[in-house]
Amino acid sequence: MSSGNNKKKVRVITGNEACAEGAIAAGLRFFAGYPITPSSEIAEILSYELPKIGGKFIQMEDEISSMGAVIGASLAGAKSMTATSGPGFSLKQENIGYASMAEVPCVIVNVMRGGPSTGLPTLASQADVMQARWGTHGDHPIIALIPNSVRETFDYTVRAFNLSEKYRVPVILLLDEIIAHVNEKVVLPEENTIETWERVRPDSLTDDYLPYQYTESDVPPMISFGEGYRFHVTGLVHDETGFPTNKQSEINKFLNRLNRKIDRYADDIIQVDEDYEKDAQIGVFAYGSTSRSAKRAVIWAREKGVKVNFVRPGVLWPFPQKQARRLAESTSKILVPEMNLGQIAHEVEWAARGQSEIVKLNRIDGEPINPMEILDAIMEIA
Amino acid sequence: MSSGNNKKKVRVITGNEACAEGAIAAGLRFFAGYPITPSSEIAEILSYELPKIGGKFIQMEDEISSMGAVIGASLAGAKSMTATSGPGFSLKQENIGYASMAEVPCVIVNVMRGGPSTGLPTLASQADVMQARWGTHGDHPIIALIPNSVRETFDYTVRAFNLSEKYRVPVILLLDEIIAHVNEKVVLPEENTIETWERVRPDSLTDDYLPYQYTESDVPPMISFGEGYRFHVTGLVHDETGFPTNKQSEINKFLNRLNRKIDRYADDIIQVDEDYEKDAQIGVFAYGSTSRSAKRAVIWAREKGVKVNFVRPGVLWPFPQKQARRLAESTSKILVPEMNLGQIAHEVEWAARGQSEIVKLNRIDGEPINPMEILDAIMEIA
Amino acid sequence: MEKTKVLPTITIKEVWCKGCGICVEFCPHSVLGMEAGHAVVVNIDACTACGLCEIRCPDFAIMVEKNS
Amino acid sequence: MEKTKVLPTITIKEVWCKGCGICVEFCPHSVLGMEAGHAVVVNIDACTACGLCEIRCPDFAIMVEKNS
Amino acid sequence: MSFRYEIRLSGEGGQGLVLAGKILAEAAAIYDDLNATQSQSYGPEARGGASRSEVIISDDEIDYPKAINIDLLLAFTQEACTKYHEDLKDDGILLIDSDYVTNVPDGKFKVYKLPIIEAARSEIGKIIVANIVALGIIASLVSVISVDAVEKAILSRVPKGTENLNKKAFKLGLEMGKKLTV
Amino acid sequence: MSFRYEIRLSGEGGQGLVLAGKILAEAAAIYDDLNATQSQSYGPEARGGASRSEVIISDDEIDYPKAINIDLLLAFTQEACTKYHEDLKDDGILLIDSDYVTNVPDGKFKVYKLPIIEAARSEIGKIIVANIVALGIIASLVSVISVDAVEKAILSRVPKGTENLNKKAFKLGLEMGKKLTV
Amino acid sequence: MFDYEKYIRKNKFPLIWCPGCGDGIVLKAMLRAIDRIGLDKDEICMVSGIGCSSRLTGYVDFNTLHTTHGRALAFATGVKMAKPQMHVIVVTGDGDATAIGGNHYIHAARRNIDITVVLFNNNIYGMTGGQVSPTTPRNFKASTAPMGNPENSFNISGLAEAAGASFVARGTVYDAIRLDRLIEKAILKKGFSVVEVMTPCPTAFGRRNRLGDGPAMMKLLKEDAVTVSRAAKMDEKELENKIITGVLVDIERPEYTANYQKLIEQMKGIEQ
Amino acid sequence: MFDYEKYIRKNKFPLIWCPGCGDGIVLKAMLRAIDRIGLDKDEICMVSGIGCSSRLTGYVDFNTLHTTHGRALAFATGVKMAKPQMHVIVVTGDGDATAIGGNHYIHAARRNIDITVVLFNNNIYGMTGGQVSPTTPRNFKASTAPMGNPENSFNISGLAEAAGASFVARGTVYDAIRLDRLIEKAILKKGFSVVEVMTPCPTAFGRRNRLGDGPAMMKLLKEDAVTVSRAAKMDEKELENKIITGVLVDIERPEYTANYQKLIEQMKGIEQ
Ligand SMILES: Cc1ncc(C[n+]2csc(CCOP(=O)(O)OP(=O)(O)O)c2C)c(N)n1
Ligand SMILES: Cc1ncc(C[n+]2csc(CCOP(=O)(O)OP(=O)(O)O)c2C)c(N)n1
Ligand code: SF4
Ligand code: SF4
Ligand code: SF4
Ligand code: SF4
Ligand code: SF4
Ligand code: SF4
Ligand SMILES: [Mg+2]
Ligand SMILES: [Mg+2]
Repeated sequence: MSSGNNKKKVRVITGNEACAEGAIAAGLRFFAGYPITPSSEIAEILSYELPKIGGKFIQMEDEISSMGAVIGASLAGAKSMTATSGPGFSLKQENIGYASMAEVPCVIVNVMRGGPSTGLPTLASQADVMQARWGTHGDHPIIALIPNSVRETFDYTVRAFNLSEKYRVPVILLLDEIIAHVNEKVVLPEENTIETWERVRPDSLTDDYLPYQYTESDVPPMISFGEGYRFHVTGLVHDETGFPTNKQSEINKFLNRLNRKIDRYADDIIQVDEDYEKDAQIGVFAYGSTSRSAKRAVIWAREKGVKVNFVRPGVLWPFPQKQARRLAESTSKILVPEMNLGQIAHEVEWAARGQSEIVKLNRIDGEPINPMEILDAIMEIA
Repeated sequence: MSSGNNKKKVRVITGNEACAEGAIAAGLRFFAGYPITPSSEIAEILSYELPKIGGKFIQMEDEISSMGAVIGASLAGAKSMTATSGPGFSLKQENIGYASMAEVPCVIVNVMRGGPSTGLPTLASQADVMQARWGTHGDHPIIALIPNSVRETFDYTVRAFNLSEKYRVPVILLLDEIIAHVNEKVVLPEENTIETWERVRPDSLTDDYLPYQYTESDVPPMISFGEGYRFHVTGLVHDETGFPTNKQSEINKFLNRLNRKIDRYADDIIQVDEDYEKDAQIGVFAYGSTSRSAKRAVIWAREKGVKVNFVRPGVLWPFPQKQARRLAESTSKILVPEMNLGQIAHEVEWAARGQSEIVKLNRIDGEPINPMEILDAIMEIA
Repeated sequence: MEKTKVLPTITIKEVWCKGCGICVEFCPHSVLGMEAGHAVVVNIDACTACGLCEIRCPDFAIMVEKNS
Repeated sequence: MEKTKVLPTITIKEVWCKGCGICVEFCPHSVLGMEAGHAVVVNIDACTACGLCEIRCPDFAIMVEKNS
Repeated sequence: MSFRYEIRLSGEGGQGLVLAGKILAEAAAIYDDLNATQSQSYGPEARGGASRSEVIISDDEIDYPKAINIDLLLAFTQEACTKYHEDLKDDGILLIDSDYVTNVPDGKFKVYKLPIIEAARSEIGKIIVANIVALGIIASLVSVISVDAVEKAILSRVPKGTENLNKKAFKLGLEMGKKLTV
Repeated sequence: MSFRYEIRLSGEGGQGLVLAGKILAEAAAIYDDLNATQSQSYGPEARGGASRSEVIISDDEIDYPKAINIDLLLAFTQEACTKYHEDLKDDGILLIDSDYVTNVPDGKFKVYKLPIIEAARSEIGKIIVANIVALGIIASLVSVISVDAVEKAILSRVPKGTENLNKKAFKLGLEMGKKLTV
Repeated sequence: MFDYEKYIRKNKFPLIWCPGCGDGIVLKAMLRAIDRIGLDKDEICMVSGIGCSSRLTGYVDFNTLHTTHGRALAFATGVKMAKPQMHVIVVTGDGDATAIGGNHYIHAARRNIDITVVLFNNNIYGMTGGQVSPTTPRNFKASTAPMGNPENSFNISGLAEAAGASFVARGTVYDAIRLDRLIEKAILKKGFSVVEVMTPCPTAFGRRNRLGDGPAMMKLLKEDAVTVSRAAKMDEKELENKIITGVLVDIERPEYTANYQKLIEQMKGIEQ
Repeated sequence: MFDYEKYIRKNKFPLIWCPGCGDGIVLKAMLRAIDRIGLDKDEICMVSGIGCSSRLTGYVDFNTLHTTHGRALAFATGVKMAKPQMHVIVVTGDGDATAIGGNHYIHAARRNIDITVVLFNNNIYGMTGGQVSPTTPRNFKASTAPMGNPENSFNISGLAEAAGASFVARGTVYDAIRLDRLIEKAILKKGFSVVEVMTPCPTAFGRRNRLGDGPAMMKLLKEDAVTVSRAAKMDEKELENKIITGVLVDIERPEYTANYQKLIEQMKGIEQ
């Protein structure tokens, strides 16, 4: 059983362990989940670690109630998280939409496995990336992060909480079976060096606290149940008092702010590694565990004298369209390797506006895409 | 209570009535659902009409079980349907993925209302169109139809069943609160003039019936439980016998066929109205109830001497990219009015590959977009 | 010398009253009646201030005050 | 003249047997034993063909046939 | 040149305005062979019922089923009148129940005041037929649909056994309407 | 020029091969200051446990954590040996338990046959330490990680109280391994 | 005269409920119970699902959470775990709690988590216009059971008991005075407590089944109700279609948040 | 010697289950019961959810449907409605049926739809590696309850009874002979019937709780089992931690598909 202690030293841990420890480092105090391969270890670790620090763990009766409990706990002031995989992620969608609508900070970990349906429960995939954006009904704001190593999983988990609290939005952390289960060498940062953000509170708490106040930032200041301000939270469209409204002006005002909230801070949120070479004609756009194979392939290609620009987003939603566009403008062909049938390639193609030809390299049999495959694809289009 | 009889005559009925009657005309024999505004009338009508013809109606305990029951009934040989709205559509996603994976014909009606979450339960929206494509986890095939009138709702419902049976795929019928509840004048076709398709059966039934046989058509012949061929159905990745497999070769073979099945027949499935004018510089791309306002606006614009090309898809998924591309190549600006924040505009922009500038006209307050708004937008970019 | 009975005060909030008739129906002493879709007091003398109308009014529209 | 008892036939499917030991444990007459991770017959003479081993084998790996 | 005629019937749930709207639409569509749509607005989820019912009548296709430029507005309650009169045309008609709508919004439109509900009570003895009385008045005021068509539509919609009652209510409305226009 | 060394430990669930792999990774990563990853493959959902465990050791970043070009393959069972030997390098090492792997796949690789499990039983008296014995053999065969590091890693992983037992098993493995290489 | 104003959000009135709907009577009983116990408004979190009854949370001056259909107990579990000192009260309908929400209902009961459920049972889906509910009696009509309900109905109090609730009671809006006593007891109980309240829905249930308006339906409640003690003396046949009112279950079982607190204490020892 | 081969998909063997797993013993009992009744293989539809036990459907030569986790009864309801003449048997685990699937379990029981559920209760989530289940006894260890389960557990047979099942029985894999009789009775019952089977999971439950291997855990089942008749003579304390086996409920209630058939007959009259 992994424990949060002495992070100084070198350790060999899995992505699921790093996620659990990152969550605690970020201030996690409530976890509700329902077991599912390949995410279960996150719950297992937290069932032991949380009570040790006075936090709460509960295994709910299903994924729907897990998501519900997470929202309830967050509204009561506890940083909250749940973890699941494809089938459970589908079930959580309705309540994820509620969190988006009611602007409740929370983190949803989806350890991607082979789909659709029960699919390939023990094999890796990246095929839930579009669902992470569009899984629930209605236009809604969402943030999705996707690390590519055990070490990053720790940092991204912390960041998931920070973004969630800062923007009052559910944040989805996309892992895959490989990162979740691989043991890697890591040196985790010391507790005191980890920056954690708390939800923005109103500067002056007057009796007429407005839970959905329109402020310059578009992010309403937030306090918790039980702090003496008895406000109302609903999944219906509401005005700044938090109560339902059917007034067109109010509806527009609210829904526009709700979605604008993320759009306007896209540059803050988006994180992308861009590695450009002078007059490269080939671009590679890769994310998650696939981006590691891609990075190696790019190194090899360059060794072979092929100039390649490499772009690797750590955030998929909001989509890094500027960076994708820049890559398209700087190259004539972009290779997008991914463990699905081209979900993100489609977004890159959208962002490219025809400036560069998108070449897909897809794998859907549960095996990670290895560097050689990517190198071959690069050489083919070079 | 509407009844299916003497379709000859002129009637004034709602979209929900037309949907229920279309389903029965298409051969519906099992409906399982859970009430939700604005779809409930479909269930209410069928609770009365189905037993009259020996069919079965059941109100299940929730949307998840409704979708499960629909799949079970379809496997047992009954043409099956469910109807819901946003929140319920989100809950059905896991089992919709199962139907996709196990290739079980069925129709899911989603009467779109304002979202996200509980949102605006009695107001119209078009904001579930991306969810219809990406709501469930993993790469999966899906078809989505979207009529724009009560009369079309009848035909499209019939077609939804036909496509579902022909391609062994769940078909999503997207209505919105306006079409669902508006009373319109219709003359429905006579029973005997309605073409209905049945699932393809194996030409010779040998003892070794393969429920997921690889055939030239990519659509495995299908028989029902209880016909004497005791086959296995699972949501795990399976080989042509229907049993789970972890063999890479089998996985690839299956998942590629599963998704190819729809891609390769896209031209068969896609239905688009294209109304071009010589040297038009402006294009309008609209669907569902919005496309009616758009059509009127186009007429007015033309009366004002503005040349406009008008494209109106009746099928959203698979996305009519050729038609969108053609529109982009023939114009310099495309207006995409929709009752969401630009979900389909994004797809048009993708298909346009930078050939034409996409202009969004969005409305999310539950009010339909009226012809004047669209005309103004056209004149602005003209 | 004879005491005159002090009558209770019954307040009916017209704007909240939906005229459902529950208070009228269950008043043990027929103190209440209906008028233009709202409850009204028709026989205050009979009122015992038992409060049953108040407790059963779904809309917080009727209040009974004992006076003395 | 004395009858010689006809012994039952016990078939053990090695490929299906997982060596769980259930049959061995619950055989009332210690007819069965374990060898190299599989059940084996060690004392057929004691077998009464009661069939308990067969009925409790989770893996369809042991079959008992009464002969006569 | 094709026409589009917009009617909005407004009041409280339970006053039968949705049915009245549906009847007008059927009158135009089925018996006068025009195009017609009818729609209504709801409260939260389904309950509460409709507070307004709109009918569009045209000899052309009806692309937009909601009223935007109203030719005739019926208001059974003050609240409805205040809330829904904005979209009424300058040359439109405002038909109000004089007992329930006391302060009349000002505008260029024609205003007709009649004690519709009271008439239903006193003359027919059933206020639930006030909606049918209103249909009579509207039929006599509106030229785009024929009186005959409205009557047919009413009779095909109302419950068996109530035909005469409703016929009476309709006739009453016609009379009341005629008086206005002379 | 950087190196990448791939080890695959294969056999049945319950033979402690996942732990063994993790120990090798920790030996390299923590005590020899190299990079290392360990991963395994699962059966349906989580149950059935790992049938193979892979360790990649390198002095460079490890981008791809799965074995593709194996330097050393340990096979405790025939099935595992047959199923997993393909990716073994020509100049690689195949280490098999001679009691359980009888038909040896042919290839250019070196083959070492040892009764590992039996040795654990007879010499240590506990077959559960067969995985540790194997680690001893591997430590003596493989130059990229130090014997010392593997021993440290073992001791930090095994349950308190079993240190000596495991030390003995490890030593035994070292001996068996040395014999091979001389 | 009880001062309800102390607890309501007056500016949200009048209530959205139909004339004669019983929900407002239950609301008032809840407020009287809370007042009698003397709970601090800030310490109360009232959680509801979706339905007419679930709209209640919008009218009371507590920490209020209007969730998704059927999930009130899931959200409430999160609130209670994060702030165990809070009094968490769930307001839910028969459909919300026992149709789509049935699983959360039995699991909350199993855990015996210290939450009080006030379950508004009007035997129908009111909000969506009168579809059949798990508590619609057999052969009664609903918009999705036009010829009469072909399904058997739940005894939702019995279900709570079997699942592990430590307090279960049933009341009616006719007997509004006893109702607030039952709710008071339920709130005071440490553990999962349920008060099932029979309340009329004239609009979506009464009309279609010819049961009359609000007052008429309340008369029916008066006639059908029998107290637990009286019921004990009646036989199966006599009890048919009767509503047994009063405290049905009141037992001691380990409560979940308390168990969890113990776990935390126990683990304080373990090194971080 | 019973000929199982007639009913199994031999080419799928050996079974995926662990050595000592009880699931195979239940499978055999089911086949014996089906054989004794003499059901036609084509008329049987066996439906399962997700879990080790739910893998059973892959091994039997019937119409088999391996659904999503917890939803077997929902799918089965569709099959049964579409083809009422079919014998629909649901194979499910304690987690599948009573955790995520709990709502479908109680509603199928409420409808009393003619489906037989064989519920494999091993007190744990086997497939996913030993997480706590609604039937894991208090204080027993699981991978998500490392210090012992802080939750109360379900009596899942009692739950089925309260929800409306017309037949409920409990058996163990130790008493495999009586087990097939119980399953036989359940299948023959017209209505919703449940057989809860206590079966050992040495891998995910036994090991962590030091209960030993398959045989050892079967011994425990032998010791803890008491028949209904014997239990009747024992008091609360004596019955603690005992497993009451035999037929627990066997009553007559209206069955759903029959009710629905009546409805269809009744409506034949109405003009189309
Ligand atoms: C997921 C989902 N499904 C369905 C609905 C539609 N819906 C809203 S309320 C309701 C039922 C309400 O019935 P009940 O819980 O008994 O409350 P009541 O209105 O009778 O008080 C339904 C089905 C919804 N909002 N969300
Ligand atoms: C929606 C969903 N959630 C979670 C899972 C993961 N999962 C598979 S089986 C299982 C539990 C199995 O337990 P049980 O039903 O008791 O069956 P057993 O393996 O013990 O026989 C879980 C949680 C899943 N497959 N789908
Ligand atoms: S009970 Fe209340 S709402 Fe009903 S009539 Fe009396 S005062 Fe009005
Ligand atoms: S207080 Fe009693 S007597 Fe007086 S009006 Fe109310 S119910 Fe009647
Ligand atoms: S019970 Fe069956 S599997 Fe177990 S040892 Fe005996 S024969 Fe083998
Ligand atoms: S048949 Fe009975 S006696 Fe013979 S081996 Fe099996 S269990 Fe033992
Ligand atoms: S519909 Fe029924 S439950 Fe809803 S408010 Fe009206 S009366 Fe009450
Ligand atoms: S994990 Fe448990 S339930 Fe699953 S097969 Fe193994 S022993 Fe059986
Ligand atoms: Mg209700
Ligand atoms: Mg289990």
